[in-house]
Amino acid sequence: MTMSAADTAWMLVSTALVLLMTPALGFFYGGLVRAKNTLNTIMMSVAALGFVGVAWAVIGYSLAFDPGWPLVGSASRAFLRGVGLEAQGTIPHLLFMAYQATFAIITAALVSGAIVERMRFGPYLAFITAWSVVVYAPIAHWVWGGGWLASLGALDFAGGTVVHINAGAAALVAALVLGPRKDYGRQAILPHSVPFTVLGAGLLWFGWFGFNAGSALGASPSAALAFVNTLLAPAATLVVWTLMDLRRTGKVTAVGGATAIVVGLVAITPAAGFVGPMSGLVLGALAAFPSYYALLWRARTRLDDSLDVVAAHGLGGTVGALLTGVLAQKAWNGTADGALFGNPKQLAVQALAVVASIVYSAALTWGLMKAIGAVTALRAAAPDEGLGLDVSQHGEEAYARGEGAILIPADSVAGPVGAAITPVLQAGEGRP
Amino acid sequence: MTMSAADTAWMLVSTALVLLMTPALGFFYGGLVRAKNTLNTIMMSVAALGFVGVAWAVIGYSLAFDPGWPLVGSASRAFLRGVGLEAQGTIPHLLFMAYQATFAIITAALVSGAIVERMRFGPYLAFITAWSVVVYAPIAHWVWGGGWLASLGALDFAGGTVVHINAGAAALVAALVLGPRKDYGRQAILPHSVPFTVLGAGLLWFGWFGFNAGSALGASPSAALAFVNTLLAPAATLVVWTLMDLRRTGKVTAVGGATAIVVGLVAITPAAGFVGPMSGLVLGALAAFPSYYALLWRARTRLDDSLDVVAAHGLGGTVGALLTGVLAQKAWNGTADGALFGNPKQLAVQALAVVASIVYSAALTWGLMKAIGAVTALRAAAPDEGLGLDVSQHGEEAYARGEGAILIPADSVAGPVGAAITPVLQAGEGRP
Amino acid sequence: MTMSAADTAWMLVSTALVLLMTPALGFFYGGLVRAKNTLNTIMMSVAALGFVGVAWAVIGYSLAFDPGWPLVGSASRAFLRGVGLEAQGTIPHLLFMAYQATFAIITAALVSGAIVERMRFGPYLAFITAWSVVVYAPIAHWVWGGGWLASLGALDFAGGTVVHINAGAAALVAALVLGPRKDYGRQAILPHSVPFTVLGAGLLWFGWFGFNAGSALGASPSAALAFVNTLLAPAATLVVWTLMDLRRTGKVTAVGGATAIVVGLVAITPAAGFVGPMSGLVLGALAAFPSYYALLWRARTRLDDSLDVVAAHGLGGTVGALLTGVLAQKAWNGTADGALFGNPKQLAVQALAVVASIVYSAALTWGLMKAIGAVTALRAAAPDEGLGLDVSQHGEEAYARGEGAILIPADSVAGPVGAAITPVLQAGEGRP
Amino acid sequence: MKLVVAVVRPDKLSAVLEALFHEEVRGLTIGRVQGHGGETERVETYRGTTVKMDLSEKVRLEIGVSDHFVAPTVNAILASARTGTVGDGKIFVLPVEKVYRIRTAEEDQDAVTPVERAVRA
Amino acid sequence: MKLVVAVVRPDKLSAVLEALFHEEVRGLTIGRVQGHGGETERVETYRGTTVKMDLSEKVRLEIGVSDHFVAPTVNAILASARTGTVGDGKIFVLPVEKVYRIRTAEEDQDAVTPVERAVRA
Amino acid sequence: MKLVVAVVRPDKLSAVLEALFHEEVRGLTIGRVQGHGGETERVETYRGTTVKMDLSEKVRLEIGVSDHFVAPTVNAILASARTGTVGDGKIFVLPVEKVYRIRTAEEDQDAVTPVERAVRA
Ligand SMILES: Nc1ncnc2c1ncn2[C@@H]1O[C@H](COP(=O)(O)OP(=O)(O)O)[C@@H](O)[C@H]1O
Ligand SMILES: Nc1ncnc2c1ncn2[C@@H]1O[C@H](COP(=O)(O)OP(=O)(O)O)[C@@H](O)[C@H]1O
Ligand SMILES: Nc1ncnc2c1ncn2[C@@H]1O[C@H](COP(=O)(O)OP(=O)(O)O)[C@@H](O)[C@H]1O
Repeated sequence: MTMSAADTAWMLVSTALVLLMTPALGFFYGGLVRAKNTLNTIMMSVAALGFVGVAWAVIGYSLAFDPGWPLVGSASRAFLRGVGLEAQGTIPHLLFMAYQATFAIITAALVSGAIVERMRFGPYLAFITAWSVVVYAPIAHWVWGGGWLASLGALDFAGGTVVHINAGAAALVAALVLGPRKDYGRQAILPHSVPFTVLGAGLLWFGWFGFNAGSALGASPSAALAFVNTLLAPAATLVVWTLMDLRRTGKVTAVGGATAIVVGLVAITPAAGFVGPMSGLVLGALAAFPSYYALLWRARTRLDDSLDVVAAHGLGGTVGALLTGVLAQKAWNGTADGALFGNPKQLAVQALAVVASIVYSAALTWGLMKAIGAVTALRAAAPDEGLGLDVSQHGEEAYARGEGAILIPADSVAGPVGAAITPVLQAGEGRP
Repeated sequence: MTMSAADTAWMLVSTALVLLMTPALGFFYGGLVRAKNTLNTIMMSVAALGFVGVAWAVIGYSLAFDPGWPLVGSASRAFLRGVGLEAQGTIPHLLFMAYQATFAIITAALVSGAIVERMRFGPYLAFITAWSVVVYAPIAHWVWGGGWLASLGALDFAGGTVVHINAGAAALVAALVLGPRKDYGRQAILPHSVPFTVLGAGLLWFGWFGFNAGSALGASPSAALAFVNTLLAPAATLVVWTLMDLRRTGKVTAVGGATAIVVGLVAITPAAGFVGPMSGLVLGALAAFPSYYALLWRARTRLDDSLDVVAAHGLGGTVGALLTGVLAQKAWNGTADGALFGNPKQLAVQALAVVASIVYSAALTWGLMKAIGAVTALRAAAPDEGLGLDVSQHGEEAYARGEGAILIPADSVAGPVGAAITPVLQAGEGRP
Repeated sequence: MTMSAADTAWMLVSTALVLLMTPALGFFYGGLVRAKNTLNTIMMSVAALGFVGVAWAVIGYSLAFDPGWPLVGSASRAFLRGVGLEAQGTIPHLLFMAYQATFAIITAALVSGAIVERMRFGPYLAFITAWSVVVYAPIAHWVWGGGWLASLGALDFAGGTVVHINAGAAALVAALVLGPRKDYGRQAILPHSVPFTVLGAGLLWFGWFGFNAGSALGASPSAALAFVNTLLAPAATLVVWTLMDLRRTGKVTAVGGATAIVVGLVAITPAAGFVGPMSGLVLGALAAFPSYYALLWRARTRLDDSLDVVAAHGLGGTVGALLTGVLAQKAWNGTADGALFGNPKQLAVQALAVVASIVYSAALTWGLMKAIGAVTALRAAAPDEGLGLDVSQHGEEAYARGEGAILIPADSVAGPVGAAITPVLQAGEGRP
Repeated sequence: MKLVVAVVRPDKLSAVLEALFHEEVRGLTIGRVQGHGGETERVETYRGTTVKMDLSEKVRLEIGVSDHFVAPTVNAILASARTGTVGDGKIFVLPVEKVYRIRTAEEDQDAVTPVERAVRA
Repeated sequence: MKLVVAVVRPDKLSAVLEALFHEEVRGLTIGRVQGHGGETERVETYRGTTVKMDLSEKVRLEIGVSDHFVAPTVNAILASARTGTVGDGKIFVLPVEKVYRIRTAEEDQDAVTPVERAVRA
Repeated sequence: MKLVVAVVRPDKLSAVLEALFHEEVRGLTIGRVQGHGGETERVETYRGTTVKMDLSEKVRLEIGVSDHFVAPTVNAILASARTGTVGDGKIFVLPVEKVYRIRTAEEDQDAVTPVERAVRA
């Protein structure tokens, strides 16, 4: 294929949009924790931009998108060898690599929601970096890199299995390995800034247009279809969720609204370019139910998946992946029909993709966590957890007031440069 | 016309940008209310994304954009029947529908600024949903759907009448029907987070490029013109507003600056693709005056249009719509000249469009509010208003600290699933 | 060249993205100051959108981009005379003007970081407006407007010298002329909202894709290259910075992470379209070191460059500009090689461009500050500084709670309009 | 000298301040607090977590007054802070041994007498 | 009448409240404060600025009680707020001269007796 | 035992803390409050709404001390918190009947004697 400037334009934008989703996720998550853990939670997402970003260029991309074998790519494109400005599809190959990088980044960041308010930051960095290479990259290869699920015809438009189910399974295991927060179930742990959570949800929705419609890899009608579904499905989820809230408690929670948006977005992700808009609307509406009740149920258990990655992403992604196998319509996607349109086999393939992703992700996440935990403590010490991870892990407060803060005078500036410049600076001190 | 990938790329982006404006508006508004009403105010915008979004797909789009009659479209495109990936202009029809959906959503959300801090959330949801269908859709039809104002040659590039005047008129009526907040005029009601308001204004400006330049429906020179005016007009408004603040009180308020940006954006909206850039600059500068003084005047009345939707959007939109009739220039837009360029009739048409929109919007909004008020109370009870709508309507606090919050232990997990999973979870609790 | 719709689409988006960077900068900076100076700091950025935006249309653009002389353009395009919808390159000329406007705006806003918490707002407005005309526009002309540095072959893809080094030099001088804050070095001055700073950094990164990849002026492979470098370089900086934090104190600061992102973005700016992706990664990693230590060193001096514009932008830009002269690769950019690829002369040209920009910017900034200071006091009075500039300069609080706020009753509404409307309003007061 | 400590509703604060200023009480200090009394508790829900909020927002006033000023001060508060529904708050009168004005190091009586407008900075 | 003022750890507040309610203490007022005692100080770094944080978050309770209620109140706090590590806080018992209930203008003893559920709004 | 309650300017807090630590005062509790005294009021404007702000930010210190410590404590505050312009604040000395250290249930004198570094957690 030849390069298309229009497709390039759209993919430049899409990549930027998906990149924005990671700080947005930081705010979505950051608003849900207590003030004393705000920065730690936000930095869990932001750090992925650095560590997973670099790991992707170094090796992840090659493992995911080099043809390699059915189970994994090869190292032949490590350090972006041979990834240049030549066309990959209709866009520069490097741009395709960058677009995929943003997916690897946010998937790793998603997992953090299960382990907030208690994990040490160093081990966390090691975990997500390794995870993006040994868990994310292979699953991405299976579905999008020409791997075995692609050969079977599994449909995953923008990452229901690769991103959301994968992150949900990893979150479940990570939360179990780490154990619950010490206050969990004993004390009320409330979101310290719901506006940040809503801000995050708003920016996530915005970015998700790049995520889903960008997955068409061009400014095509298929992108438009994915886009419209990304508008309608979460709208429907939000409506249904709101009505369920009204019915159950008479009160429509904002945290619920923000959650509903994310659940709707997650659910439509695998289906976005494969189903018609009315199917998208229905899919969004249906996706509200399992996640709504899963959230309620989870809070009564000892499973401290703190920010409900399993209920929102794991379950939402599963519902979306399966409904893709039901509602897909060749008339819209030119590729495959779902069960409702005469092709029940598709649903079976979808189910297989779901199960395979869960098993692989859960197993390797368990191994990784245990491996890192064998080297160093995964959890912050109990008093550090009590004090809050912002102070204990980052040496900062999110909202410092400076009262009672006593400046530690640094040693006077040493060396000839300091000596030379200090008088100048002091001379400048006078009022103008 | 044939499909254009470049136009599709730009319209995908524009639609995403306009969608972002609605949460942005939530923050613009949310910062201006008291902390105890933050979530309610933000959710008034966010809910529109769900309810109006779904209503638009179900029926609103059909009423607005089906050819139908001069006063309204028909139901023939209800449930998006026949709205597919075929070209509408140079972009997929579905994408056009989605772009228009984001306009319907934000227009409904705009109205909420007049009724914050006192309206019950259930009736509010009913109101905006119905309003988007019976008020917004017909007016959109008049101007953009081939209705009677379009036939008369009324110029409204991106929604001066359809969006802003319409929202302003509805806001005025809604505020009058609902009555003022109980503290209004008695106690100082101050914005609890001006940074949120400025954040909202910044994101609104960003999104407004999609709103105005996207209204060219393609990546054309006309889009570029609209874009440039959307940059210059609010810049000029901001400068004039700042200087007026400096002259009047010696202090340049941030709330004023954020307001000025919005006023400039509103005023240039109908003119964006019709006037030259220097006219845009002048239009923005002129638009500052009426809104500036209207804000001052309004606060002394008993009209509790709480966040000044009338002064900012109603008046700003009117000024913009009329000045479009003055400053439009065929040399720039290829369509029509304004009064200043030898075509005074255009000004008359513009005035007619303004009046018609106001009358229709005001009348139907009044009817809708009264109808809903006949079924259920529109206002929160006085103690609920005192407590704040976040707690009373949403059962949440925006900034909870958790002190004195006592966990209500949920009944132990019932049923076989709970029983089976609980031991597993407890086993996982140990430190790694 | 002929107009390209695809390039137009990308440049519309890029311009919007760069515009968003200015409010984003307001939040990045605003989070770093004390609560009592939040609005002042944010408004220092926001005001640039108005004042510099208008100045650019009036005269700045003409001085920068009219061919004119080697040192400056001419006034022939003042008030955008002759700037229309004709193609400039492959996009409408007006759009090119708008894109460049957003650069002028943010560069002026960048300087404010050095003078926060103490400068009076009126003189500040005068300063940035004049500065954008007499400092920014000429330097932009040198490099991008066909001026003498362009003739020498200096490479500056998106503004390492024009934007960052320029802003850094001006910041240094402005901070010296103004003198340190009265509490500086005596009391701990802590960031009041680190989440705002991280939010700003996230939005800056997002917008920076427009800044760097937009500087290709089209949706070309060159844009893709610039984009990818804008992803990889800050990722590498973030990783290195994090590891340095871990090594030095064992704690990874969020303020540091946000700073690292900005430093990486600054450093890659001049190089973005000139170096290969692995060079970009290395450049980002290297850029961490000088800025990291400069920040530590600066805080021990009496130089109150409050938000470290010099260390982040001045130094980061210098490192980037010089490394562009080392790492540029004709194989990637089709233009010029750097020292590492056999062209050491490029490094010398780069160094000259750096020095020239610093000297010119520093000298004229000094002159401007002194000139304004001769007319009116630059600094807020000491008690006003103590009270906070939000209240003293803007008459507002960022986070007002309304306790103890006593409404000043405005004079009753005067004139016939007021008299006529008041009864109506009072009638509407009853509950529905 | 006495210290009058009052806990009142936040939305009554303006009225209380006005009443106090009317009684020539010129110095006082307030703080935001949360109170528990007979008020109905609120229930809030955050995803699956349901909590009972036992505390309501209140404002605490602290007013140092000379002995003969105690009665007017207390009465002003009683009159202006009352709504008649549960949760109006309490007043405590505490004995004080000594009062100092930091600016002048004046003691007791003098320390709480308002300053002349003339000497203000 | 006495005023019991206690400074406790924020994460012990729930336990303290529960213990107090158990002792039939029905009225109290709390505020967020910061304390300095024997706690280890924290070091924080913001770019080049390093600071020592000498104050830790605490909660201050203020409980007006009749004389015979002092002992149970103090004991309830002592028992529920203790962790045994430095920083647990202090209790001060202050004399009170007069107490008023704002809602009814009742004084002293009556002013701190809990209201009947029936009269609530 | 006495309770010294001082209201000071926020920007003097560091100086006050330093002065107190210098006097070997090792335990104290502070809170953010707002005060009204002779300070000039501020006017703020939010769109059409103009308000007068009657309250200024202050910090309230609460220091439980043995009787012989009262004078040094008060003097330290007087010396370190003074600027000489209106608004410097007040000090109140209140009688205390009983003090407890929660960690050990020690009473009175013992309760306010600083702990040995050795026993700290
Ligand atoms: N014994 C007490 N000690 C301290 N504060 C109290 C006490 N009783 C009540 N309060 C404060 O007064 C507020 C209202 O008290 P409550 O008993 O509910 O109302 P009322 O006085 O109208 O019966 C409480 O929220 C609390 O802040
Ligand atoms: N003399 C005092 N006056 C007022 N508050 C005090 C005093 N001493 C301690 N406190 C408060 O008690 C808290 C814990 O005190 P500290 O002496 O560290 O613990 P402990 O009582 O366990 O030895 C401090 O943070 C402070 O808030
Ligand atoms: N009678 C009082 N009771 C309680 N607090 C007071 C009293 N008088 C003053 N204050 C506190 O002291 C602060 C400064 O008081 P003010 O009288 O203005 O200053 P000065 O003591 O310098 O004359 C006030 O803001 C208030 O917080």
